[in-house]
Amino acid sequence: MSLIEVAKLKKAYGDIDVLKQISFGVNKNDVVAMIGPSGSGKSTLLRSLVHLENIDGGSISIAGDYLVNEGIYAKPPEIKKITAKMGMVFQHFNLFPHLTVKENLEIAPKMVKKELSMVLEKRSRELLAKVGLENRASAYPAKLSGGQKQRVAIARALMMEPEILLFDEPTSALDPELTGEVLQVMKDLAEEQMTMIVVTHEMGFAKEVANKVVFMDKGEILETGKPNELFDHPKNERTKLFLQRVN
Amino acid sequence: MSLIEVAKLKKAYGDIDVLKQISFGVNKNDVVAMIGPSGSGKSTLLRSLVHLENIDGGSISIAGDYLVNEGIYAKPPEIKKITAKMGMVFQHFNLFPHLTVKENLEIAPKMVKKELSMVLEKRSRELLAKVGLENRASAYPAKLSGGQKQRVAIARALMMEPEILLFDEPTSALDPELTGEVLQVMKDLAEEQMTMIVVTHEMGFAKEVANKVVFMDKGEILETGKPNELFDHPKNERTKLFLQRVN
Amino acid sequence: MSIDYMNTILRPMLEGAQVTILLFFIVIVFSIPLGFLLTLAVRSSIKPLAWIAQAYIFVVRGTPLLLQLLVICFGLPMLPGIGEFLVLPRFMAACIGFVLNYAAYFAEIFRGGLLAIDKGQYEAAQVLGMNKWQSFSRIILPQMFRVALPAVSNESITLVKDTSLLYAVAVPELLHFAQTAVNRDFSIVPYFFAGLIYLIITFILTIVLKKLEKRMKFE
Amino acid sequence: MSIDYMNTILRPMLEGAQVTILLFFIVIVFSIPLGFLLTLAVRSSIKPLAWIAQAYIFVVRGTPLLLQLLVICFGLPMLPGIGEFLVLPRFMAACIGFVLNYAAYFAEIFRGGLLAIDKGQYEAAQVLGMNKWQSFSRIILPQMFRVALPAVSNESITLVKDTSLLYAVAVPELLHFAQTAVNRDFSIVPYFFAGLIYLIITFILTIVLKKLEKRMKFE
Amino acid sequence: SNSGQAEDKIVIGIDDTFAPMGFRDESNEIVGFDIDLAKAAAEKMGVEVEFQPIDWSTKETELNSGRIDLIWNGYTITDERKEKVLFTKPYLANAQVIVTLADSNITNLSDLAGKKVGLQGLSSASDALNSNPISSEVEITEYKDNVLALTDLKNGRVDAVVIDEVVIDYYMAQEKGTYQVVDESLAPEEYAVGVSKKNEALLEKVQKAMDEMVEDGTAADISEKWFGTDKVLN
Ligand SMILES: Nc1ncnc2c1ncn2[C@@H]1O[C@H](COP(=O)(O)OP(=O)(O)OP(=O)(O)O)[C@@H](O)[C@H]1O
Ligand SMILES: Nc1ncnc2c1ncn2[C@@H]1O[C@H](COP(=O)(O)OP(=O)(O)OP(=O)(O)O)[C@@H](O)[C@H]1O
Ligand SMILES: [Mg+2]
Ligand SMILES: [Mg+2]
Repeated sequence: MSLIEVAKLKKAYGDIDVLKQISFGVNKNDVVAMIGPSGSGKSTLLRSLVHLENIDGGSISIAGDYLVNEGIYAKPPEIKKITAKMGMVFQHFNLFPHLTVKENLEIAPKMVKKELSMVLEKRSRELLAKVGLENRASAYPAKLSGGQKQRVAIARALMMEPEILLFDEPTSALDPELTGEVLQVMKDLAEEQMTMIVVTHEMGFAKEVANKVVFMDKGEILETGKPNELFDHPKNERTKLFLQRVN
Repeated sequence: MSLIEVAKLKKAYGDIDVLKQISFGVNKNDVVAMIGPSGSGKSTLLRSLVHLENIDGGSISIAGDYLVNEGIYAKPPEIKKITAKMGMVFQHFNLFPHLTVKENLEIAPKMVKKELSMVLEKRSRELLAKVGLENRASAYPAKLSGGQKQRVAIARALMMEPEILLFDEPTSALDPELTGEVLQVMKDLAEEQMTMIVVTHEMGFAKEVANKVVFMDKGEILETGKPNELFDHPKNERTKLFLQRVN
Repeated sequence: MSIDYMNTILRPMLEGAQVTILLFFIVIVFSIPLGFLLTLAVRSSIKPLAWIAQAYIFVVRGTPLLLQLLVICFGLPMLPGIGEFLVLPRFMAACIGFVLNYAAYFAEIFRGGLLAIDKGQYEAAQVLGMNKWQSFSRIILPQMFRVALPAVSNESITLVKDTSLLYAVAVPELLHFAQTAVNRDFSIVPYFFAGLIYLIITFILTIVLKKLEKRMKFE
Repeated sequence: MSIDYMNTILRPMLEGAQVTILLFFIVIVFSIPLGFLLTLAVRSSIKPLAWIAQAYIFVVRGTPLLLQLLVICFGLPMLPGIGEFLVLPRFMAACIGFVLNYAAYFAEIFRGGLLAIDKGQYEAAQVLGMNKWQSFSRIILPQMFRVALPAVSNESITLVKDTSLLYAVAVPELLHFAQTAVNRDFSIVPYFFAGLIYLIITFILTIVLKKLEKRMKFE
Repeated sequence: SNSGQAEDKIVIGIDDTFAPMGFRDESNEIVGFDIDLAKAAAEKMGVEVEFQPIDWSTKETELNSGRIDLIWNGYTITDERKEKVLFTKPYLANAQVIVTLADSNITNLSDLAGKKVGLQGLSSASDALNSNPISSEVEITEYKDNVLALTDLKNGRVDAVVIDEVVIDYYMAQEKGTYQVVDESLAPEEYAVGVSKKNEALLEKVQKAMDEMVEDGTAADISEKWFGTDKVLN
């Protein structure tokens, strides 16, 4: 059974169908790259998984539990338990500006899981080391570069020990020189077998790291495949057009 | 004799030498592409030509008249007459937000040259047609896209009928989809034999349109040449490195 | 409550409101240009002028308007020697006090407005050949006013309410007449009418200013 | 001017300044939380509550504080029936008037502060599993206060000067004693001392608030 | 007048909450004993008169500044004031009395000890109370005008008010049964018209008009109208 199972997911804003009966699955240890033109619904799909958006129909199940089953959402405590399995990294980092890097990492597990300070300190130190920022623990976000901020955001998501990590264009707000360091951290995570869904415009990353590419347009998944297949021999006309334009 | 002649130009901010004894010339109908890493002094050089910066030493002459001769500036009315031969287009357009497109074009010639409204209206209509914006004459800048703004800025500079047009990264504040329309207008100008100096990161444009490329680094001109020569067979090590990085 | 009674208490209050409105317009008309001159003085390259302007703004903004009114109305005439030439008609003294006070506030607002204008605007004007005065009057000033307008609006609404301080220098206005009626009739109703009149004035002013702000949006 | 004379006129004024300062602290302590509750009421999903809060803010901000003080101090006791239970000690009445007034202003400031906080902050907190109360108290509130602080500072300085309105409800404060001395001695000097005391208070307050703002910058 | 107006006009400073000497009637007109007296005097002097309501606490300042020519509104002669202004001869006898609510148990001066007493700020009531030893034992609140002080007496914020006898007589006639006056009064005093020290000529003119009005009975008529008896001093 897939770790994430989405079936006939529907979402509309007023008259506009943003997601039209989308179905797909993600297996454990998959790294899924989600590509497609602006407005195709990639962010909405990702946000629906963590319940930042309410969907209008269809089902989402995570690790076997239904977050929403044929349009009916689970009870709030259940929802909480299910979404806790996922972490999310945003395009604009969304670090808490009034907290230091260390506090940014520790506040959620401290308040939500009531974990001990000692445990949290050890974990935050390890994770900051992992993203190469062990020496910035006491800095405020305002003092970090974009790339550093995004690496802190990744570490913060990891502090909650999620099984799945979602990324919504993690590098598109960064200067080109700074995307490298963030992509490196994501590569490391992929190598450690973290299950990830990454909405991205970085075709290089999609080719190198993902084991599955999903192409979306106008609220539909038009094509899914292994990176080489999809990039080198796209079957769908719109996929072809899109790949031409971005290259 | 060159249209622009720069000799031993020196400029420092405090202890930092931003321009170190720079010399170069631009002939009539030249299209010069100026490239180089951030902070190398490209903008400062351009701004010195139109007297937005005061230089500390050296000479600048435009069409045979000294703007500054061995560190001594000409008298203010003289300076005005000389700089009037140049128009400048900025990275951030710097349109006047409280004036319509038409007013943006006409205000300077009306106030500075006291030209007649009738004459100005004809010229602004022609220039807007030239940059493909004849139907936006009465719009305010806030209602224009970035590419449209930059085209208005070019038309505004042309209203003063300059002999030379300077561009400081005219497309780098634009979304990639919008750079094309601005580059097209610049190509058209090049074909009409306008003398231009263009600071740019658009290597494509530099290759296609420029007849001369200048590579600057750390306040010095390291290499000058025809586009094919400089891009395909750079002589200087730093030029090579820079070209590798941007491609 | 009879129509007659309403008429009795409203008539003097509406007369008082005329004073309020008159003062409002006088202060706006004089303090905005004066405030602008103060801004120029603060930014002036003549250092002593800039210092004096700054000190003036500091003192005016740091002390109550009420005190300033008392000083101008009753304090100045006590100055030895020149005092007797400084005895202004009460309403004029109040106007001068308000204008001098509001000018300092407007000066701060305009200073902020100028700071908000991009350096590129000055540079574009210069490269197009405009001289200092041309670029200031045609490019910078209109933008500064647009940026400053919301703050100016806020300040004008405060001004409407501040006119109630007139009663301290014995210029009978809206509030004074309300209080006279309250004391005479031993009823709180006149206060409510006064409040209503203030609300109507500030409400109308708010609408007018919002309209103006919309028109100045350049879109 | 003799030391003795200075002593004579300064002593009561400094006593009056104590009242000023006391009022200042009382108003700050009570009106900031009350203003915050008002902000919550305005944003509440219970529509009638939101409307009442909005109407309250509109009325308070649209009428002079002076009028509000007069109503609370002298108007409420005139209400038929319940009036006799509304006779508050004068200073307390003044405090209530100031608190109710300033709460409305602070409410508007906080509302603006909340609007300035990026939606992404709420989303990040939610995705990290925090509940509404946790994310509001630990993530949103601290940022809101930081954003609102400059406006709160401005408002507190206005408050210092507004304390001079106490004299209208017969609570003797700084300005009242200055005026007594001016009348008695036929000299403008006490006004200057009063101005000086106000300047010192606002100056110290400005410095303290700037320090606070710096500390809240999170850099 | 140095108040900028023409020579044939005098400006009289009044407290328009000081019934029955000068106050506003139901139609907001300024009326009162002093108003009528001043109008009659002006007629005799052949000048126009304008009544300027002022904040009573700034009256001498107003006079000194020249914005008003006369203070004429139950203005008590005191030694302190004599140093600052010129007075006409007194025209009315008055006393500063202590007023309480009708059911109060304050019956003499010494009962005031430990009580709250209200009065109009910077008035002769204040002088009268301060020159009495009891002042050190009471808590004094200064109001902007008499009416506010009386209002607060009714509100219960003060236990007694020190006020001009003529004024409280008027109010007690208006509102019977509300107030009572303590038998023991603080100080007898007299009202006169105040003139700027710089303007002796005006003082003479006013005095002359006053004398005439006393002679020909105009003053007595006005007194009958407002007090029911002839209280004018001669
Ligand atoms: N709150 C909203 N209200 C109305 N329409 C919305 C809202 N959020 C998103 N949309 C619309 O839904 C569609 C899908 O948006 P979405 O952000 O999911 O696209 P996307 O693929 O992430 O695009 P991008 O690459 O620009 O981020 C768009 O047409 C967008 O305009
Ligand atoms: N006003 C100034 N004060 C101090 N240093 C300055 C100032 N303006 C520019 N500099 C410095 O001068 C150097 C050259 O700046 P300049 O803007 O000319 O570079 P550039 O080649 O245009 O770079 P970019 O590609 O980033 O625009 C830089 O090191 C810059 O920091
Ligand atoms: Mg998106
Ligand atoms: Mg540059």
